[in-house]
Amino acid sequence: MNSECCNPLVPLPGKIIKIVDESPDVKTFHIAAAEGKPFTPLPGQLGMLSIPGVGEGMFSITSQGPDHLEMAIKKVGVLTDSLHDAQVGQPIAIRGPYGNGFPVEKFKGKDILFIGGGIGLAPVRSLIVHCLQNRGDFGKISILYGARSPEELVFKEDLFKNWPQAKDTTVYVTVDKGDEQWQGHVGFVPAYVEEINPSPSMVLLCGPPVMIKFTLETLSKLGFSNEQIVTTLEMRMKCGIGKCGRCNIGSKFICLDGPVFTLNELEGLPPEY
Amino acid sequence: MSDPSGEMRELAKKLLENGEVDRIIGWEKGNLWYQSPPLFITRAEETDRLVFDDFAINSLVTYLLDERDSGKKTGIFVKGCDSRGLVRILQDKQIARESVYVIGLPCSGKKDPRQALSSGASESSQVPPAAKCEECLYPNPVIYDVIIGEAVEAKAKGDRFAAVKEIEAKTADEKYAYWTSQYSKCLRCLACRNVCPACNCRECAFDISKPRILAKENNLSHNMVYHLTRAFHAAGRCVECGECERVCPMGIPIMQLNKKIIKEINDLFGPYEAGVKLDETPPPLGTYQTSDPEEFM
Amino acid sequence: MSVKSSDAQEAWEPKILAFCCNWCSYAGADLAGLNRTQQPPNVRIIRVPCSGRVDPQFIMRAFQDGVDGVLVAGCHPGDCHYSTGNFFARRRFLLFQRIFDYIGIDPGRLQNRWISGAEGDKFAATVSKVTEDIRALGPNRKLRDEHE
Amino acid sequence: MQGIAKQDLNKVLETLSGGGAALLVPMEIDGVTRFARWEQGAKTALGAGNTLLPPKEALFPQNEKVFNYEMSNEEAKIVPSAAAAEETIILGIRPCDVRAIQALDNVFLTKDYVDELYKTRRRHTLLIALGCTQPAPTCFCSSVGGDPLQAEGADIMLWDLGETYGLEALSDKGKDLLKKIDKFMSKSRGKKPAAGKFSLEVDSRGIAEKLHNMFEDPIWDRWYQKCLGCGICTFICPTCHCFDMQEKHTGQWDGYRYRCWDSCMFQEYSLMAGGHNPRPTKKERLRNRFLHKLCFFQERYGMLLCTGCGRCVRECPVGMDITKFIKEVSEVSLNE
Repeated sequence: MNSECCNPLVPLPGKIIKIVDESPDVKTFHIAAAEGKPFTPLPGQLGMLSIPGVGEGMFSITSQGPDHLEMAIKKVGVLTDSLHDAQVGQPIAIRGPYGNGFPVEKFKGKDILFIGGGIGLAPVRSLIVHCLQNRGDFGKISILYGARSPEELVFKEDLFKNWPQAKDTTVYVTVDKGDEQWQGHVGFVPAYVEEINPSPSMVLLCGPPVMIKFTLETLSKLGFSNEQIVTTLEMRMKCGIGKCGRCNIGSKFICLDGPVFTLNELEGLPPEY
Repeated sequence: MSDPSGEMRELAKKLLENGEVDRIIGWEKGNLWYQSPPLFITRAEETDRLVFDDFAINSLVTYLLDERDSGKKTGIFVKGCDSRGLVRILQDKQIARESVYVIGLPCSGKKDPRQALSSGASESSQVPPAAKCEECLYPNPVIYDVIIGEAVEAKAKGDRFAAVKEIEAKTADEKYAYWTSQYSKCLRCLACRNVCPACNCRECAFDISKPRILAKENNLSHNMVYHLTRAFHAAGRCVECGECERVCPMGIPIMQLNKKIIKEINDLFGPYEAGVKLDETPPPLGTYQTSDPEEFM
Repeated sequence: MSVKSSDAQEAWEPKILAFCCNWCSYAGADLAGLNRTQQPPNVRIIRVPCSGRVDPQFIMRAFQDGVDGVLVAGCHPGDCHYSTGNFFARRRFLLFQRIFDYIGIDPGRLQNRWISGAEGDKFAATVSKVTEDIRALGPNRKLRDEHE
Repeated sequence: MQGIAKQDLNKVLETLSGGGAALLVPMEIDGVTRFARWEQGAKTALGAGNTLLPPKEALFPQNEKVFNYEMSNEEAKIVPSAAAAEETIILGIRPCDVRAIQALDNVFLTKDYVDELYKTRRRHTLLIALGCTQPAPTCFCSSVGGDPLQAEGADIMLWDLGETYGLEALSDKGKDLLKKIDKFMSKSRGKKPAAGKFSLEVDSRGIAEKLHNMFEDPIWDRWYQKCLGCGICTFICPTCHCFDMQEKHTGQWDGYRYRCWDSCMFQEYSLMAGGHNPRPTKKERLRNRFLHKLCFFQERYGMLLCTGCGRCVRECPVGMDITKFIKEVSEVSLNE
């Protein structure tokens, strides 16, 4: 929480201390406040990043270091355009953490299947990183990630170097459309899930709404129960603290009661996301 | 004026039954006696809800924009002023002429529900005619496939631009004080834009966030730029249906700016009546004459 | 571009924004510069492809952000590089001046002039005249976005 | 019950606004009835039923600066805006608007985060409610659990007894305030007037539970088409609390972030940067507004978000009538 000032809508000043190009339209920004890490988020929690004078947006915190936060951001709008034009050292403002984060207890001791689509891998990665840092607490890990094309794959270093070497961790990467250099799997995520026919006890899923819809169908076909599936959603957000009224699905505010829901909870809400 | 609702229901029923239209837009009685809100029907048996009483004042033509890509054919009832709005939308090529079956209704003037409430009347005869109907120039529809009822005498009396001239006669500071006191009331609810047949863009400039041409902040400066910009976009295209001023919850005299623009365009570029003839001549600001007045040499 | 109101204490200098069409009036401005003709420094020029490109939105935004006068300069009717841009502009600004007058803003604050690429002197003369006109009208407070 | 003579009203208002308190009373300004600061000689509109613009403005203004910023190459300097802490008395507020403020209190003051700007204003605001003896044709507070003559949550309750105003303190702050105008008060034999008859009445019991299962019901297809998608209903509603956050430049490097009212009926309300909009057409938006008023808010805060003030019924240009909607919902038979 922002300590010295009491209005939750007022952010902390900070800076971009590092920028990593993940793909032509995704960059990972390392954010630090004046006195180090702005706050310590749980896996799956969000932060409101803004460039004063340009705009403010809610982004997942994909990972963190001792004195910085990392946010992977796709170039889609007014604020993200400015962020992608920004240099290292760009002053920003940040507030958070927001959202309920992943139910880590539910994943403890279980075999886990992480499914990510496009930029949806960013929030999922925050739990993958947590699991690999506390490897003993978790069972077998399989990571299935899909992007539209090979150049749009994000966190390539993790996907092809770090994660495959981790203990009991298998990584499946697919693209909707390959190119000459691409030797890996080609196909949509839902089809690839069916192909590898996984049998873990917990699934964490995040991606564009259409991918979530079809993957959920595949998972139920493969016999997964609602309790085993957890997803994190995206809605337009302005306040981040459950007041401005716009990120609701039914009576739940995604910024406060979400963005993470088990499939059970999600099915109790109106299908409007 | 005899009540045409019987013929309206019969015609609507026939159109729906023989599948000539997919839906009908008209008016129905509302929950309160002074309300006749818009009605959308797709089934023949619902046509007996159609009415055309004193409070059927809403213009229905802007609803055609909501389904402009649906390929549906709509049967729509239009009064004189509404029909000019329809010509506006057709001339701007927002919908195809064959996607509409137009049923014209000559109109001898309607009454505004809010006036009915504020005047404390208990029945329609005690309610004064709506302001926009007092200045009506085109009571008979200018475009229709069929007409129900006989033509009606236009009852606009007096000088159409009387109120405009009153404002013109003020000093600059008086004019600015008048308009700023009006525009500072604006809530930015956008009702005047959403009801205007001339505001038929697919994506309105005010809704675009990149570039954000108008701040969402409600202050006098932005409110004035909103109203001036909207009036300018409608310049030469406004059909004087008066709906913007009627729906404004704050009573801002929006038409007094639109009428001023019409007066100036008639004076500068020759008389022009928007939305009266469905032809190819572009509205005044969409064309030019080499002989236009010259003040910039 | 925005101007601070703090400099109102010193002797007030009119701030004028000029939209100059690339093919004629901007060339005229260049020529005025080349000929070293003297003109007041109060005008800031924005180059536009054609006077027809100037949107009323730009002009209102200028007045919102503290400009005291706007000049829109374009090619003489018939000379337009796009053949008809200035004809549309002529109608637009004839109407716009009358709307400003109707709202209570002195139409003198919005001036238009046709200046060809060869009329460097006319450009300088126009700038001087507009500057004097606006100086006579004084600082503009109307339509101003008072955000303090 | 105590009373104040009506002809002493001006003196009472004079005393209340003494000591620098901002006394807001219903007034008609440029044809619009709203709550505005009372000054000596100002004409009040106490007898005119509820105002067009609700007193919500006083606690949740249409624009409000959140913080000023000053950017430089090195840092973003952020200066939070201090909330207005001016003593405010809202006199003549109707019971439906007092209930609406309780709804706003739920939103801004509870559930993990407190909105400081709202809280500061709310703490310095006293509510002197005026009971309604004759409900307007569009009023329906009794249909949504409201009482036209009793404003639970107000500091002082007033009733128009003809020649005098009967009054009663409902809170400690109310009692203290009454001491200030003690010299105008007299023992009054009058008793609380009987409530007038409502011309608009519907049965809204169980509406939230029923609507919870009607998300896919065809009722929505019958209701949304006539909506214009404008913001009248939300901007004059006393309980609507949605806001947008926007940036404003005051210079090349400095400016402020402000929040301003926003309407869920606007097209860009939930439009996301990538182009996805969970509520793309008027149908989803109207459904979301009615459900928020009559179902979601009840599920989240335990009270309806409609207090029956009737403003939207009165001002909607296309006669969108929430009471007719409540009636139609009660007639729908859910065949589970």
